[in-house]
Amino acid sequence: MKKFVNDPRQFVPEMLEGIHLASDGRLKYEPKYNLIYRADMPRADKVSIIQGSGSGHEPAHTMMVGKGMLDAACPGDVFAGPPVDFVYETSKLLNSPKGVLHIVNNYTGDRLAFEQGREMAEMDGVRIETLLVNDDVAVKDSTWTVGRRGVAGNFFVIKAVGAASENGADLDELVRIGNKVIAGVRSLGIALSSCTPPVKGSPLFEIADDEMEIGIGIHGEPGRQRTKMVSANEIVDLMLDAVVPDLPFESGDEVAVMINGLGGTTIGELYLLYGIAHKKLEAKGIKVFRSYVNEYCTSLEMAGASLTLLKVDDELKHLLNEPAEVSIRVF
Amino acid sequence: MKKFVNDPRQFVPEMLEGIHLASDGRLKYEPKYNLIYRADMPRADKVSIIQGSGSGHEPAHTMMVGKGMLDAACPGDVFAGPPVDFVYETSKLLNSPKGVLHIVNNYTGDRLAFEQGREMAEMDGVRIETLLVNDDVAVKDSTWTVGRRGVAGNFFVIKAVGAASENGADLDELVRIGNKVIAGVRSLGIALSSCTPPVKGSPLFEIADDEMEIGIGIHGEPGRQRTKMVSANEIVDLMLDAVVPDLPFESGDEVAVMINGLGGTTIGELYLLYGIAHKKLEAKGIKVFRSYVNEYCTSLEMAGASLTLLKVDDELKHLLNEPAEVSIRVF
Amino acid sequence: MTATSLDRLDLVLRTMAETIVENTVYFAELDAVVGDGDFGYSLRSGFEVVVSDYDTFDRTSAGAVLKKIGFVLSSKVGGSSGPIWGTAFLRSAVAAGDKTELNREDVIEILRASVAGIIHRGGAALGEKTLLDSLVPAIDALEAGLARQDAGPQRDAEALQHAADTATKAAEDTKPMLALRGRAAYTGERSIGSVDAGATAVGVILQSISAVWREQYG
Amino acid sequence: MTATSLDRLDLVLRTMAETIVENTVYFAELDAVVGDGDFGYSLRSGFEVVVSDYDTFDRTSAGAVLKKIGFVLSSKVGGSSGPIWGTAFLRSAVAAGDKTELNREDVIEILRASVAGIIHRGGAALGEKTLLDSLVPAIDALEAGLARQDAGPQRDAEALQHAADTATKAAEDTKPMLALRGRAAYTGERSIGSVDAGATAVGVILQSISAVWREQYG
Ligand SMILES: Nc1ncnc2c1ncn2[C@@H]1O[C@H](COP(=O)(O)OP(=O)(O)O)[C@@H](O)[C@H]1O
Ligand SMILES: Nc1ncnc2c1ncn2[C@@H]1O[C@H](COP(=O)(O)OP(=O)(O)O)[C@@H](O)[C@H]1O
Ligand SMILES: [Mg+2]
Ligand SMILES: [Mg+2]
Ligand SMILES: [Mg+2]
Ligand SMILES: [Mg+2]
Repeated sequence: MKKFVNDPRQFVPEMLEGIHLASDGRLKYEPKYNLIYRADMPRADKVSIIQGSGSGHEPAHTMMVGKGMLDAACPGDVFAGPPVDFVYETSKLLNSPKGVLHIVNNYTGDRLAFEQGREMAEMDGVRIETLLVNDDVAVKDSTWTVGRRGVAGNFFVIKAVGAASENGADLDELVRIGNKVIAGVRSLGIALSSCTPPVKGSPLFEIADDEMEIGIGIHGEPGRQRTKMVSANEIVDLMLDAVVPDLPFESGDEVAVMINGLGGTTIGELYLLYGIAHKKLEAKGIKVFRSYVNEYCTSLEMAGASLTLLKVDDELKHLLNEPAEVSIRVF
Repeated sequence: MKKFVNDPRQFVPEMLEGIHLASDGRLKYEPKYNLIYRADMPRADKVSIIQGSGSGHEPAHTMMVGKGMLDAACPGDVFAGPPVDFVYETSKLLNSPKGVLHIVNNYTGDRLAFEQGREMAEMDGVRIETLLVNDDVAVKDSTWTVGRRGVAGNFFVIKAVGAASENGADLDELVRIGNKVIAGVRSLGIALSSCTPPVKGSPLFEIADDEMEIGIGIHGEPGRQRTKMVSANEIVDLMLDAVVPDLPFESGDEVAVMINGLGGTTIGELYLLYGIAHKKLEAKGIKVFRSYVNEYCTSLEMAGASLTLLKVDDELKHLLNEPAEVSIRVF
Repeated sequence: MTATSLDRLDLVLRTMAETIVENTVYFAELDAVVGDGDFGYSLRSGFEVVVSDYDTFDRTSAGAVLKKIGFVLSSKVGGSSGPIWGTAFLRSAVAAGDKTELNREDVIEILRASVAGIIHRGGAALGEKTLLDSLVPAIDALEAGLARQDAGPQRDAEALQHAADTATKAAEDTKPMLALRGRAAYTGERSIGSVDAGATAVGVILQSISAVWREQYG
Repeated sequence: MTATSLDRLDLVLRTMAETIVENTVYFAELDAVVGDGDFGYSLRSGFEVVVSDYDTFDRTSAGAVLKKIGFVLSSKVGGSSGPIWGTAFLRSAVAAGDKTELNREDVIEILRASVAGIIHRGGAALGEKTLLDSLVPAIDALEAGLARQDAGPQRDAEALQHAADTATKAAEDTKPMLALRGRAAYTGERSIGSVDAGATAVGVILQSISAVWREQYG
């Protein structure tokens, strides 16, 4: 296993401690619940925004805690949603008179933990609302009862409600804004390689040297289809052909475009994909409002990328343009 | 080859076009010289700061072009310094009455191209100074005539002179500041895997599943030593034992600490390494002024990480804290 | 000295926990085929605490010990399995209440309560390729076995073995099913052809319990 | 019709360029052993343009065509090889000047000028495991061969073959050397035991030129 790790079972706690120590006091760490939270939260005048989800998707979500983004994240182990207790205790710890907002990626494990955790915290008098993110078009809503998965589009939900909440929006307003983002965001991911959870110590699945997996889930769940590798141009076509008609995004629309790296793909390749996508979108009459090219939601060191489009209006444009502070930064 | 690529020989141009298109007009692209430069440069009241170097180290250096950082970058192909012409033409195009600053990583290819390009541009009346970055302690200065290599510490040189130049510093002042950073910055890198240049299509070198390369160069040049993989704690010890005594960094010093990913290592692992390094430094009485945990200077998708320490004084602290704008961003 | 019901419950619960810990990698590998490979590790996070701390648990009643396990799972187990198995134990604790002696009907009632908890929490129906697909037929088999009037002194052990075999068989029968729950559901058609991890785990656990029971109580 | 000096120069330069393009991967692999593996690809970026555009180059004098190649290399070849090979051609162009006939002494003078250019640009000395370690002995061998008074009509071809063989041998002799220049230098002791990529390339190029020369001019 080509990883920097001590005891694999301490991987998540040791990573969280690093985030804490790197934050220069801006983030607190509660090891009991894998909890990273803003040192200046909870506050009586601001809704607390909490994300759970599994680890192994970094920078999502523990490195997205900060002013204008998440107030807390309490991830489970690598690729496992958090235990119910983490959700319950985090909700209580971050309780605010303005309420608590749970942002949950639509995976069974995350949903179940957040539903049960919410029930328990509500019994203790915490006011909670939930946003279910489900941007992955690889999974069809109608066929599977669990519905579409939440993947990299999650970033836009966090960014929009994080900014609005910083500006004083109340819980209902955040739910409205969050659901607007969710209604307008769509993603598709393509994997070129597998990945190795530290505790497992071997790759999650096998994939031949000349193969790729279309519609991969962010935990290595197989996607829609496995095919031969094709050129970057063709891959962008595959992504756009899946994502654009789904909403649909139409000529005249303005969009935020994200090329998200799954972990093992170079930023150079992500920009290459972005350039292709940008030109193809403009050719369809879809105007790029803002670009996001980086790792946002990874599957450990998996080689691959996802494309996310978010339809924006003036309100969302304003919120996306607002400043924010997170661990993951260049300067 | 698990890469998003069309024609491998067009990898660099297509990546650069993506950077250009993602910049929303802030960066211009001149394909003839692989040149990415600020749309608002050159300016009569600001020194132009140029970096060459090879490609394959992204975000270094084309994605580090922006306000408060580089004004231009004209990389060569993957892992090859730029042709002389790129340096010459870029220096002329970015010419300013306040002069031009070349930032060169101390590799033979880069040095030669920048020396010859500078000679040629000076004959055309461009005023040029050069900063040679050589932070890699893996290579001993005395033994090899080429001297120590420039690696991830380059970021701090760019950040400091970029900020100073934005505040109006003249060429001599930038040379002084740049050399202060160079005098106080030291790095060591460790690779866990090889990497595959797109044109080559196969890994640069072989490395067994349980081996690591200590003191790797950023182009896959073998390092000081190849050993069995050890734990993250031991790896941080190896890094600190090489870097700390080199300057030396001493109890009472304040430092900027960078854990730089070489491309294929997850940000989670980088934070894990950071946490360990932070604690060990504080135990030595060395105070962390600011943390940098991300990819700054990669070797394509190589798994691995480097540690960089920069000794800071009030002037450098101020310059590091100044704002900057680059392609590579989260928001 | 004959074993009390609580002794027997201890044996069952310890065996269950030990079996899960021993099969961590196997269970994870089953989940990796069409799911995300965390199942075994997730369960271990909780059940290894059950193994190591069992002696410290409040065992004044069947309900007390089941509840404690439910709490441990809620605080340690992530993924879908945390809420599902946690709720199963919490519901069975309610059904067991403060009983210190469990008759055969009590056992079935407790097991049915755990199934109701799983359904409440996860919303799955039979045939959706989940652990319910082996757990429910196994409980049916146990109930039928325990109710046999013609049985000799080995009735319990035989019923347990019958339940375990039913679970093992039922787990095999999840192969042709299309996964409609958990992460395996995302693979659609591709989930067909391999067994469900949860259903298989139920079979493995019951086989262990049956073997240990036979050894202890013949 | 006998070939002019410029025809012969064309043949030599085209053959050199074609040989480099054909050996791209081989040269890169040599560089990957202790260097960074870009050598063959870097050279190709320039010499493939020499191959494809040669007919359009100004060939009114030896100096003109050498200068043009120097410019192409400066604008296309990255890595250490761009400045090194570029400077070599630019210096040889100056030495050749506007000559259209080259005698044997001119050829040696032009080659010596290229060596001076390489040393000026790269600062290497003999024995530092660079292309100089095969190029310089090869030029010495060529000079000696061309100067032999006892030679028959094949004197040029024989001298060229002698130079090529000297380069091939000299490239082999770089094996025990410690690399002190270019990226290979960073590997220190580990550079010992494999040939230098640049020195080997010189041998390969000269062997090609010698073969083609013999075929054309016997
Ligand atoms: N909604 C559900 N209801 C009941 N059992 C389920 C449900 N979803 C998944 N399971 C069971 O859980 C097992 C997988 O558990 P685990 O890997 O922890 O969950 P996840 O799917 O979140 O990765 C499956 O094999 C299946 O038996
Ligand atoms: N300073 C130098 N002077 C002369 N030749 C050199 C020098 N440095 C490297 N070389 C030659 O160049 C070859 C490597 O070329 P290339 O791969 O393009 O350079 P780099 O070392 O920058 O990757 C070496 O094999 C050696 O023969
Ligand atoms: Mg899971
Ligand atoms: Mg090179
Ligand atoms: Mg699973
Ligand atoms: Mg090289």
